[in-house]
Order: sequence, then C-alpha cells, then structure tokens
Amino acid sequence: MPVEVLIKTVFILIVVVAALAPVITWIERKQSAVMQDRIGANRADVGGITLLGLLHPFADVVKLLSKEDVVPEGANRIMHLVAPVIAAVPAVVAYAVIPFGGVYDFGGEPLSLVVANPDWGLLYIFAIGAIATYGTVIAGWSSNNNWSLLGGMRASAQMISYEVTMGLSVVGIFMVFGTLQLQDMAQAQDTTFRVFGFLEYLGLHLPPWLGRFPFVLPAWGIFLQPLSFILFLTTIMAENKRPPFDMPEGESEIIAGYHLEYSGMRFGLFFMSEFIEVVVIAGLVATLFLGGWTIPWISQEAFIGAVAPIFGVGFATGLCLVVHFASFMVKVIVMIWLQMALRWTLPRFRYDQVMDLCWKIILPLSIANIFVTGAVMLLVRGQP
Amino acid sequence: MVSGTDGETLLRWIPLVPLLAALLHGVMIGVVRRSTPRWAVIAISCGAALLSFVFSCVAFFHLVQLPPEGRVLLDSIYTWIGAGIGDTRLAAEVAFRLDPLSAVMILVVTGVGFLIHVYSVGYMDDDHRDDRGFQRFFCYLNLFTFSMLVLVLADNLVLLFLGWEGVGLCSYLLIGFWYSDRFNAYCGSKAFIVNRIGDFGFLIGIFLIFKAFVDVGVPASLAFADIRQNFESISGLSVAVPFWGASMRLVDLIGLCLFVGACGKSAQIPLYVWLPDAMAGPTPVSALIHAATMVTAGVYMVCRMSFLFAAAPVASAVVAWTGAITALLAATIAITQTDIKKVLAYSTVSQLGYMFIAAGCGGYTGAIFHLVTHAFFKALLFLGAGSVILAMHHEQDIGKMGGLRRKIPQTTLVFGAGVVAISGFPPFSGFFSKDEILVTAYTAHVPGHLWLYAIGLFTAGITAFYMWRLFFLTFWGESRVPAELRERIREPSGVIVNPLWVLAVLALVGGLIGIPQIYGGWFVGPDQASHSLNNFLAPLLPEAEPHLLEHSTEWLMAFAAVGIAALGQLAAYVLYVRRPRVSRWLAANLPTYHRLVTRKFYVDEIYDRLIVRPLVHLSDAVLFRRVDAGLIDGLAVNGTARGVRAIAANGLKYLQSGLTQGYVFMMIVGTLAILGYMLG
Amino acid sequence: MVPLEHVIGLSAILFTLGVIGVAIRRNLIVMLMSIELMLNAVNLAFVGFNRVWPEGPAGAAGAERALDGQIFVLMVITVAAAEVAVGLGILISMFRNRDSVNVDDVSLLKW
Amino acid sequence: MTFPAFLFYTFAALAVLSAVAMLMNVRNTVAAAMSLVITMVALAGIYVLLEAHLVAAIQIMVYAGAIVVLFLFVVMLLNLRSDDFAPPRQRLVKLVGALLGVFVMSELLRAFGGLPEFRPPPEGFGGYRQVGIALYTDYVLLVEVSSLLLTAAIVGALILAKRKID
Repeated sequence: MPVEVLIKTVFILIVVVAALAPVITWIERKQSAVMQDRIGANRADVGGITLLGLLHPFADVVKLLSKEDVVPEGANRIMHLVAPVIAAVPAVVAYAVIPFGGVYDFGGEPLSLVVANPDWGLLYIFAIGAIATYGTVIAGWSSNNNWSLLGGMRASAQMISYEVTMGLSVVGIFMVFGTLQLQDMAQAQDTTFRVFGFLEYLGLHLPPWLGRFPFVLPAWGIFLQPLSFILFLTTIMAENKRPPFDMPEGESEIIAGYHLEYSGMRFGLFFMSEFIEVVVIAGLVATLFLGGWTIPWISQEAFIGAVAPIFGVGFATGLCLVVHFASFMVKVIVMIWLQMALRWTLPRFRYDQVMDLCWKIILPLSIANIFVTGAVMLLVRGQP
Repeated sequence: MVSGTDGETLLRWIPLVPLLAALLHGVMIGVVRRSTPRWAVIAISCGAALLSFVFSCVAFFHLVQLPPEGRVLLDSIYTWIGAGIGDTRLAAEVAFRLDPLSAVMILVVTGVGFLIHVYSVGYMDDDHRDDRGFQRFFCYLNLFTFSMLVLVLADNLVLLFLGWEGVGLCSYLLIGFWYSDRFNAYCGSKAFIVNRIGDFGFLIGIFLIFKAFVDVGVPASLAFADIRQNFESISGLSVAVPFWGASMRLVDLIGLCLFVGACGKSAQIPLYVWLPDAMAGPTPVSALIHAATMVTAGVYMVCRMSFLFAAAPVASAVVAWTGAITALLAATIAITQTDIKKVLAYSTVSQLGYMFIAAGCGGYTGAIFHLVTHAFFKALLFLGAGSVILAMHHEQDIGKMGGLRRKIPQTTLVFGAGVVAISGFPPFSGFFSKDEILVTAYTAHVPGHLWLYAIGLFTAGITAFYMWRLFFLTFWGESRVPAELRERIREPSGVIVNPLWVLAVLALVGGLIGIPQIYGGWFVGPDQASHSLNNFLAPLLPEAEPHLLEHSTEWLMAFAAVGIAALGQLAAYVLYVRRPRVSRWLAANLPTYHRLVTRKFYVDEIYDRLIVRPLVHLSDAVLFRRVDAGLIDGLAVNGTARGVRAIAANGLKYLQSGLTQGYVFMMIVGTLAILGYMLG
Repeated sequence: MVPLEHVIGLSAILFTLGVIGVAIRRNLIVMLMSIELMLNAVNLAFVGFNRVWPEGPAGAAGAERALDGQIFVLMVITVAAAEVAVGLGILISMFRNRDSVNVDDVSLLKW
Repeated sequence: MTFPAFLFYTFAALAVLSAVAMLMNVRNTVAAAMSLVITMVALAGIYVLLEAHLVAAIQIMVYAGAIVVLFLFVVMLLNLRSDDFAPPRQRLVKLVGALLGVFVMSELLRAFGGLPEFRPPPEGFGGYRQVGIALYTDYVLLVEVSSLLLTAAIVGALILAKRKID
C-alpha cells in the first residue's frame, strides 16, 4: 500500500509544487499586466530566450536563495524561524486529499487517482487550514515589530472567523452528495441532471425534448449549489488572505504585515505557501463545484464504452485517465485565472468590512442555504 | 325529650336585636367618630331592649300554647363548628332553644334589662361627659344583653359557653367603664381574671362530657337534648383521680368541673372576691349584671344540667355546702360594711349561696324561683342605692348619710319595699322563695341537710339584720350629712324613680307566681302538688320530686323564718336607731372580731399573698428572667450566633485567603481524598 | 494495537501534568492552558474507553449507542471552548484592573 | 511492534514532552501555547489511532485551531511579555506540586487493571456518519443545550472583555 501512495505523493509534489507554483508567480505578473495593458515581466532570459517571462520564477527563486536571511533583533529566534514552515507545510499537505483522477481498474485492484481518501476527507482540509493560522500568528508575533504584530492579529482574527463560515458554506454540498470524501463527490458529479427535472416531482409530465442537450447539465456542484459556490469561494480566498482580503499584508497601512521582518528564502517560503494555497483552492473548488476530473456530459463509463471497441479496454481506460486528468488540470487553471482576475479587479476590503462580511453576510446566507437545500431535498427525495 | 317545633324564626331575633343596636353604636363610635345626638342613642338602645322584651313575651305565649310535654321551640341557624368525621363528629350549631326554663330566664333578663336601660338613661345623664362615653355605655349594655340572651337561649354547651364568655367580657368592659381611674380598671381586670379561672373549670367539664361520649361510641353532640338522651350510657363510667388514688364516678367529676365554672360566674366561695370590687362600675351595671342576670348564669347552668347533677350525689353535696358556707360568710361580712353598694354586693353573694343550696338539694325549681324574685328585689335595691348616690352627689358611705327620708321620700319608700322583700316578710316575694329553699334543704337527702337548714335559717336572720341596719343608717336617725351637702340633696328626676316603682311592685308581687300549695296556689290545679312555677318547669326538671312534708311542719317552718327575720329587724332597729351608742360600744370592746369582719376576713389579702404574689414572682423572676431571657434568648439564640461567629473567626477565615493557588491546592487534596476513598 | 492500560496511563500522566501546572504556575493564562490540558487528558480517556466498549456497557441498547464516549468528548470540547472564552474575558478585565496577569495580585476578593 | 503501536508511542511521547515543556516554559507564554498546540495535535493523532476520526478532526479544528489561537490572540492583545517564577516560597509549592503529581498518578494507575482487550471495531465506527446520526437522534437535547451554553459564553465573554464605554 505505501508504494502506490508514494508514487502518487511524488506525482502530486512534482505537478503542484514544482510545476504550478512557480508558474503561478508568472501568471500573476503576466495576467495583471495584460489586464492593465502593459507587457509584464519578460526580462529574465537564459541565453537571450525570454519565453515570455516564464523564466522569471526561477530568477526569483535564485534571487531569494542568495539574499541574506535577517532575523530582527529582540525577536524570538526559534519562533521566527519556525513560522514560515508552519505556514507552508499545511498548504502542501492539503493536496493529499484532492482527487486528480477517477477510479480505474487496470486489472487487479482499482487505481484511485488520489493520494489518500480518508473517511473524513474535507474535514482534513479544514483541519489543515486551522493549523495554517499559526504560521501567520507566530510570524506576526515573533518578529518583535508592532506592524507585524498588528498584521498577525488581523490574520488570526480573519482566518478564525472565515474557518467557521467556510465549514458552513460547504455543508450544502455535503448534503447534496451525502459524503465527505472528495473522490466520492467527484464520482457523484460524473452524471447529468435535467434542469427542470424537479418539476416532475410536482406531478407535471415533462415532454421528452426537455431531456436533451440544452436542458441537461452535468451534475456539478456549481449548478446544484450555486450560492454555496460563491460563498465557499469567497471564504476560502479570505482564508488564504488573497488580495481582495489581504489586510494582513495590507501594503498601504502596515507595510507587509506579518512577513514584514522576513527576507530571503523564508520570505520566499511565505510567498510559495500562498501560491500553493491558490492551487489548493483551485483544486478544491474544481473538485467540489466543477466536477473535478469529470468530463462534462460524458460519464466515465460512456467514454470507456465509446473508446473501448476501437482501441480495446486497457487503452480506453488509460485514455480515459489521461483525459480526466486533463479536464481536472483545465479546471484548475481556469480557477487560478479567476483568482488572479479577482485580485486585480476588486479593491481591498477595510478590516471591519471583512469581519462584517464574514459574520453578518456569509454566515446567515450559508445557514439559509443549508435550510433551503434541506427543504428541497426533502421535497425531491423524500428524505434528506 | 320530644323534639320541639322547629323553624321558630322569631327566636333568633331576640338576641339579634340588641346585637344590631350594639353594632350600630360600635360603628358610630369607631367608624363615624362624630358624636351621635343623645336622643338617637337612647332611642336605639332602649328601643332594642323593649323590642327584644316584646319578642320574648310573644315567644313565651307561643310556648305556653304547646302541650306541657312538648314545650320546646327550636331555631337552628347554621352549623358553627363541624369537626371530625364518623362518630367522633362534633357538630355545634348556632341554634336557639326555648323551653320553660329559658323562657323564665329571657323574661327576667329582657324585662329587668329594659327597666335598667330606662334607669341608666337618667343615671348616666347627669355625669355624662361630652366624649362618646354615653354611647359607649349603651353599646356595652346592649352587647351584654345579647350575650346573656345567647347564653340563656343556647341549644348546646358550646353556644352557652360563647354567651358565658360574652357576658364575662361585657362585665369587664362595664366595671372598668370609667377606665381613667386606675382602681376601676384594676377591678375590671380582677373580675375578668377570676371569671376566666371559673371558665377554665367549665371548659374542662365540657371536654370531659365530649370525651366520655366519644369513649362510649355515642355520636358526640353537645346539644342538651342529646346529652340528656345518651346520658345513661356514660353515667356508669368511673375515673381514677390521679393524686387521690380513689376512683371517682365520672359524672361527679364533670359536675364538679361545671360547678367550678358556676362559682366563677356566680361568685361562690373560692371565686367570689371579684363581685364586691365590681361595685366600682356604674350602679345600673351593678344592678343589671351583678344582681339580676350575669351572676345567675351559674345557677341557670346548674339547673340546665340538672339531670347530670341529680345523678351525681357528691357534686350536689358540694354545691349545697359551698352555697351554704358562702351565704353565711357573705352575710357576716355584710354586717360591718359601710359602703352602700358593698353591702348589697355581699347580700347578692349570700342570696346566690341560697340558690346553690336549693340546687344542691335537688330543689332546682326553688333555685330558679329564688333567682327570679332575687332579680327583682336586688335590682330594685341597687337602683334605689343608685338614686341615693345621685341624690348625695356620689357619696356612697352610709356613715355620712342618715335621716334622708325627709329629703328623698320616694326613694325611701321604694328602697323600704326592697328591704322588706329581701328580709322575707310574709306577703312579699322574698318570704316565699326563701321559705321554698329552706323546705327543700330540710327535706333533702344531702348528708347533713339539717345543718344546711339551720345555716339557711340563721343566715336569713343575719340578712334581715344587715338590710335593716342599712335602711336605718341611710334613711332614719339624725342626719350625718356634711353641712355643705345637706341643702343640695333632692329627689332624682322621674326617669330614675319611675322604673323603681315598677320594680317595687314586681318585688312585692313576684312571690305570687310560686306560692306553695299550702297557701292555696291561685292557679294550682286539683292534682298538682305544689305551686305553679314548679309545675311550669316540671317537664323540664323531672328530678324535682314534690315535698313529702305534711302541711303542719311547713306552717311551723314558715313561722320560724318570719320570726327570725323580725328578730333581725328589731336588733337592727335597737342598735342603730334607739341606742346608736350600743353599736359603738360593741365595736369598741370586740375589737378583734370587729376588725376581722370589716376587713372581710382578710380574704383578699390571703389570696394576694397565697396566689397572686407567688404567681407574679414565678412568671417574672423565674419564667421570664431565667427561662425566657436566659435560656431561650441567651443560650439558644444568641448562644448559637456567638458560636458560629467564633467558629468562623478562628477557623473558616483562613480558608478564604484569596490566593487562587491555595484554592487549587485544597481542590486537589479534596479530589485525592475522594479518589483514595473510592479506589481504596 | 496498544493495550488500553497504556492509553489510560497516558491520560493519567497528562492529567497530572495539568494539575501540577495549575498548582504551580502563577500566570493565569498558563493555568487556563493547563486546565485545557486536563480536559484533553479526560477526552483521551473517554475515547480510549469508548474504543474498548463499542457497544456500550454490557450491551447497551443498539449499536448507535456505541458512540457515547465520543459524543461526550464533543460536549467536553464545547464546554472547554465556552470556558476558555469566559476565562479569557475574565483575564482581560483582570489585566485591565491590575495591569498584571499574575494570580496572586487578585487576592483581595474585590477589584 | 506494529506500525500503529509505534505511532501511538511517538504521539504519546510527543504529547507528554510538549506538556512538560508548557509547564516549565516560564519566559515565553507564546512558546507555552505552541507546546500546548503540539500536545493537542499529538492527541488528535492518537484519536485517529483509536478509530475516533471525527473527534480527531474536531479536536484539531476546534481545540488546536481555535482555542489556542484565542490564547495567542489574548496574549498578543495584552502584549504580555514574560512571566517569572514566584519567589522561593513558590519553590516549595512546586515541590509539593510534583509530589502531589506523583501521588495522583500512582493512585490513578493503581486503580486500573483488568481492562478488556481491544477488539476490532464495528464498521464505520467513529466516522462522521455514525457520530452525526447518534448526535441528532439520541443526543438532540445535548446539542440544543450546548448551543445555549455557547451563546451564554459568548455574551459573558463580551461583557467581561468589552471596554466600559459609558
């Protein structure tokens, strides 16, 4: 058992951490530049080839590594050193639960493209999120600097309150899919549902054409739980302190917030953790709301059924695996793009607005969502 | 006992009318507070007395129409006390019963009561103050009439006791009417306390009856009819007397207890001390309460329970002998009294003694007859004395009177009639009733009944002597009235004197209603043996068996009684009119006896030293100071408080140090102890 | 996997440490933390015992009763959360009045 | 020594050590808080080993994630620097405390014995589904009451901590 897990972990590490994270730094710069009609980063070159700036991330990494690592005088040394690690590790570890592929049987026991599929899957992510809070708090406190202390305080307050609303907003999804395990959720989203299907339950007989293309949608979370999608997205971005909610950094008021006194690679670690977090959010949202590795309208069986007669079952499953992974990556990239777009369009929230938004808007909405979903399910299926 | 005709609603109005009047006065004094006009007060109270007298007469005529055996009128209003279940159920109703005995009583009470009301209008008139004393007096008077009527008309012992207490209360209020004078207040409370002692005995008697019925399993109802009916079942019981060891019949014990109550109320030997002091109240009060009605309550109660006393020879003997001794003692004291009202008070005590002699010897009708006649002439004497006092402007000492017959002729005449009646000269009431008693005493089965007769006869002589002494000292001889008072003496107004004339007639004629057969009772039928009152009361008091004497002995005894009365009058005449020096010589060389008698045999002083002082000392020094203050307050209350404070100050204070660490430590030790205990 | 005695032993050790913490330390915050530690020790014992008797004591009613221990742990956590909230509230007001978090400074039984 | 046993002992050792660290750490309260977090995470690990998955998740989310953060929050809010040991008198208390501890521990340990062996748990034991069902069927009242308790706690904390603006 451990061998398979090992392969998958290595695979994840390569794909997410090694590949995507640096790319994101590039994406962020490039996308914001294009949005603001400027060229963006394209100076870094290796022997003259700029590859549209793609080399920039590596340049950053080299730069950060070479920078001197300053520990402020009077700061609590150990804490100061440990903080970035506490912040980064959870981000990486969170990916273990996110399925990037379906369950395929190449003879023998099925291969499930997810590192670990514990019974309480999603809770694991929330727990990890809780640990991540400490990174920022400790960083803020240990750097013996009032601004960073303020940043740390703000970060902890924000993360704690958003943790609550994050949990509540996603309950709708739990109710619809009936499970906490992300892999099962993904499989549940592999089917389609008729948009006006619920009218049947009201006793109306539906004409056959309603069952065809324009009115059938893949049973994705976003269509079943639109409100939950919006709420979850906002909370998880706030949890990650991404721009619309990035008071902890808050350049204008408290300079760089909790990672003010950090330099060199530890500062890099903070940034890296943030970007890994972006990928995690993208993966999570994709899995929960965009059907994870599923292909819209074409379920796994249908795909294998179609391809198998031509190239044989083994090849079909392999192809299906590749296609599923591809669809998952596409969705992740779309989400990353969305987050970057949001970063450069929405102005930063004031601190009390953030807290108000959390406790006075998202919380009631998510609870209402839970009730509505419960009612609908009761109506539709006769039992929650 | 045949159950009488029920629903005679008239009966309830007899006591209710005076009650309403009393309530009205009470409201006017207490709530309205403005003084009502005098004529209104007079109208209300005298009207109430008159109305209740009229109702009594109507009821009396209703009663007489009934056949002799069924002569009972019942009127039950509601159940006053309903306690207990099953056979131990005690149901005491507010119910009035009119039978021959109570008929006689209500006539006396309302009749004499009305006259006294009229008299007191005059008497209280001259010395009334502007405060509402006048109205207050009549309020109490009406209240008293109400209580007496309830007592007399009561159908059961409990209601009778209610009347009993009511009467006691009113006597207290009326004796202490001029409460501003400390001595009056003292006399009022003395009367009340002594009465209470008597009531205590009475209560125990009632309880014993109730318990006896319950023990026997008979449904315990204290109505007289029921008691008489189920009486046989308890007559057999006997009870061991705790100290004596000897066993005594229960009936005797009950009898004795009831007699104690009677003594309290009718002022017999042990408990008579309050009556002479009761003279501190206004004279009409003395007349109504301490002559005519209240004091007779005891006699009435004994007669009402006659079936019980008849079956209790020991109790009857005690009653008779107490009566005799009281009569003798009171008469001797009366001889040396100088205050006009005191003399009459002691004469009342001795006359009551006579009634109890009759009751004790089984002559209940005799007792009631003497009660009635005594009510008339004693009320007359008291009111007469009242008018003398008025004339003398509140001078009560006969030493300072004398020769008043010229100044106040009418009072003299009326007072003379009273004196003649009481000393027992033939045609008047006193002779017949006293003679009846002496005959009963002579023929009684009580041990030593001959001695009773002798004492009765001798006391009759003394009675005549002190009454005539009083008469001669006040009205005859040269006037010893102090100079400035002499001219101002004049006859009181008509309102006072007229009632006296009515009473005088009653006193003289009163004897006729009970003329013994030997003098040819005027409405005696061929077969009835003795006089009319007897056969009127006969169905109610069957035990009063007719005399066994043949006529000659009765005539002989009559002559003896008249002779001794005449002897007494002659002695008084000689001593106080012809040779006043002789009485002074007698007083001089018989100093010890004289002082002994004038000091009322030092009875009050003895009581005071024997009972009152030790009791006060006990309650004050011992009970209050040591037990209440010392033990309860000291030890129990303050003691515990001091103890707790000590414990807290020395021990608990350190526990609350404020140091959280300390608390935590204690908590840990505590849990460990429990843990150790649980697991050990 | 591990004999239950060890689990309960661990719980006992942690509990004792918590008790010592409360007894020794004078800083209210650390005392509150030690209390949390004691509560955690109790939770551990609950879970341990629940693991051993899944069907509840002597076959209590039905399987779902099996989770008494764990549900109780949830309740303990709720209570602990409430307790900490109030405890820290007190701590703040104490600090504001005494300018120190040292427990001995509030021994006057009044502010 | 199977792998879970090894895991259990490491977690146990980790928990005990960090607990002791918390006690002994005098100078830096935040360090004490962090060691408390470590203890809690270690305990969560042990819960997973004892098949109490939901409880483990909640332990991390609520205990480690929220309560200790609250501690840190307060520490930072009040800017408490360091704390020092009490004067020598405290030494005595410390000694007594240690003795006490030993005694308590021995008492507790002595009490145990004869505990049943571990048995394979029923399927889905300790998972969120079963706990959820139990929570909302047998223990509904408990849930409602605890919600009441929490509201009371919030109000209480608010009143205690709010600056008196009047």
